[in-house]
Amino acid sequence: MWTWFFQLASPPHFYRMAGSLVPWLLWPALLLIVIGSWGGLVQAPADYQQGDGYRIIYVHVPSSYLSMMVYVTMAVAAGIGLIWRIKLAHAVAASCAPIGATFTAAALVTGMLWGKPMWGTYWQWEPRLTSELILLFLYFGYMSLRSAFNDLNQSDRASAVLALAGVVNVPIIHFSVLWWAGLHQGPSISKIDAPSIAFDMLWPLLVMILGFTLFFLGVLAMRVRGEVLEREFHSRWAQDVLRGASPMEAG
Amino acid sequence: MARRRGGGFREVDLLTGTGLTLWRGANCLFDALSFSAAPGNALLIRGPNGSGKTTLLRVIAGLTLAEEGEVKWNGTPVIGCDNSGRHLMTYCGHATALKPELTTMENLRFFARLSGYPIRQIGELLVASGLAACADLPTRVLSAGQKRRAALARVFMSGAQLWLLDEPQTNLDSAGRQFLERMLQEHLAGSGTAVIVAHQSIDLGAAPVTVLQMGEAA
Amino acid sequence: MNLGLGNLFWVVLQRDLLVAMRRWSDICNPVIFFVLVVALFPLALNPRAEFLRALAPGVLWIAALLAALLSLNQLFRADIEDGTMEQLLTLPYPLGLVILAKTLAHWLVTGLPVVVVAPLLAITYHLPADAIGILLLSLLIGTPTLSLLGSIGAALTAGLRQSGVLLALMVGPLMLPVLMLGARATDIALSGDDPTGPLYLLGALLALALSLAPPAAAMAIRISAD
Amino acid sequence: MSEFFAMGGYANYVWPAFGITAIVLMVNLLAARRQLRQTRERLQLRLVRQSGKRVNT
Repeated sequence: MWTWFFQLASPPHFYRMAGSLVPWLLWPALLLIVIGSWGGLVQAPADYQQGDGYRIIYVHVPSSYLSMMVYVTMAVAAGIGLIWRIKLAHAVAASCAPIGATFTAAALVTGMLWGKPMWGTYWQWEPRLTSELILLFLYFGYMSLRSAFNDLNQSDRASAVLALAGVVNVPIIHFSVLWWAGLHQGPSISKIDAPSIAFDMLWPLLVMILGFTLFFLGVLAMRVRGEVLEREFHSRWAQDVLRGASPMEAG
Repeated sequence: MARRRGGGFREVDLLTGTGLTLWRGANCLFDALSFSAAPGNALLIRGPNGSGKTTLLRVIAGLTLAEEGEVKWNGTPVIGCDNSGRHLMTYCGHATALKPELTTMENLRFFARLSGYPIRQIGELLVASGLAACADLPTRVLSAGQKRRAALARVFMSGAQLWLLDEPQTNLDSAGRQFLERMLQEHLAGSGTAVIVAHQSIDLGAAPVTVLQMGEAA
Repeated sequence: MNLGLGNLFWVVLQRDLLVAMRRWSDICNPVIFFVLVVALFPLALNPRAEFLRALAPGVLWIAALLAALLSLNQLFRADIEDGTMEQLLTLPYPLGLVILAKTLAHWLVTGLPVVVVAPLLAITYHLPADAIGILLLSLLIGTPTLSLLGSIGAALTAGLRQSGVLLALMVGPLMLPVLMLGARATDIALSGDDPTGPLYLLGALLALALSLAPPAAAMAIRISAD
Repeated sequence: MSEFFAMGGYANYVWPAFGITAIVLMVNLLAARRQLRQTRERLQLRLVRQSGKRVNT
């Protein structure tokens, strides 16, 4: 178990493995997203209250799920990097941020598009959208802190502290937003993930979530390769890769 | 010179650095660097600008993390206390750690409290370092050399066994340099250890000196 | 150790307060800024009493948050620049305690004046007396939390040249729960209901920040001073 | 078929939502590829510039 772990965490091994893994993640992701979209747009019946408008959840829910999941992944990776001083973990954290930010933006926009027919307005200060908005700011703060440092090592460690502070705050923000919104009795999106949702409606959603997750992992693997290369620049294997003299170069 | 508290240090106190490696971006500052300094010895770090002298000193002080390797004092971390409660190490960098708003006396009193130096003796120390006239002036108005002297007085107050000095002669006049050298000689004679980054020559009396040459000869 | 931990805390606190006393502008600027922001709203919006009264909790809390954000930039900057931080970092004492002492000193100098002035400004917003009491209480519990959260951000950006906006961008979202709870507690009191719920939650956040923020800021300052 | 595209009157919301998500997916993919390629090119350039200096094994 541990030898496997250390082998995985060794940068040259990871670089090679991630390279060969990318197509195995991205093609199934594409397939699942296509199937899920077909299921969501064509197969699933219209909702008796919201008509066809509810179909937006097939892109909104996976995006919003990824926006949270990526932030937690980022914070866990950052924590590992900070405590055990593993460069690969820092590379993962650095790669997560731009991906997570784009999915947060997607969740916001699709949420607004869902809100217009439901509430008659694009924006409601309801807990989900508000939480997503704050999450977007957390990503922005993380990314601008990263770019403020000249030294990559310092940037890694400083942003890791911020990611950890952020992840401790995410549940606090979430619950205080819920509490705050409860006072105003605003409308909520949460009705649609009630457990009574019909199977015809549910399976495309699950397929989409799986597809989005694989997509995230694939894109993450691509980004981490670049970040690892940068952090390992002064090692022999990285320079061999850069010279094109290494059999590691797969894709 | 003001009297140092307590006696000499133990004979076995040994500073060691092993396998220190540090990269700054694409530049290798040092690679698998090792050294040791015995009590009563001075380690002089020399080398051209940008060869990592200051960084090495900061690594020894624990201010900068080396990517590999470690610095130990008798096998324990360098930041700590000895049996009698004195701090093991004191660091004196380019910055003097003086608050411009406070007087020289107030500045030194703060560090005296932190290291347990008797407050009553600060006056004596100010006389020895030639700062008696500045005691009640805010350090804002002090000259660079006077600030350096105050920083050196702080080093003395720490009572630490290991002194890490980064170009301590900067801005000092000849009297200031004599103060520094006297202080160092006394420290080394009492089995203290000093690691000094120095460009100019420095008279350490009879103390054995090891030179650590950094960077390729330019 | 020559120095007990309580003594260490006291020595650092005393020195920081002494330095602050010699720099009056550092003490005055945040509170003047606070008053200015609060004064802007009636001028820009509408000075009708009932309108201002409804606005008061939010405006006063936002102004307090902005004043805190503005002043935080200076929390560790001078210490990093003049080398004091190097000395504090090489001491064999728990750094979190030193950071806590410095943060407390900073709050006493910048946060407490804001809390003290807030009731006076609340009067100009025609807030009733019992709501002012709750406002005062919520600020008293909430602004230290803001300072503690801010100390993490200030520690992270202390070594950077220009960090004002960056600091606000990083720390602002983390401060939102305090803002929501504090403003809402006052709001609830204004409408005649019982605000103890949000006040307890504010207290819980303060306790959490007290225990987690100093070590995080200590970690951050080590990185910044590197 | 046109009934499908009409989305029961919600076409103005459903299709933009799917379209924007598709764009986000594409942008992620392209940005990741670009980042990897650019990093490689930049590092290769750095390698050429400092060739002759020692390498950490």
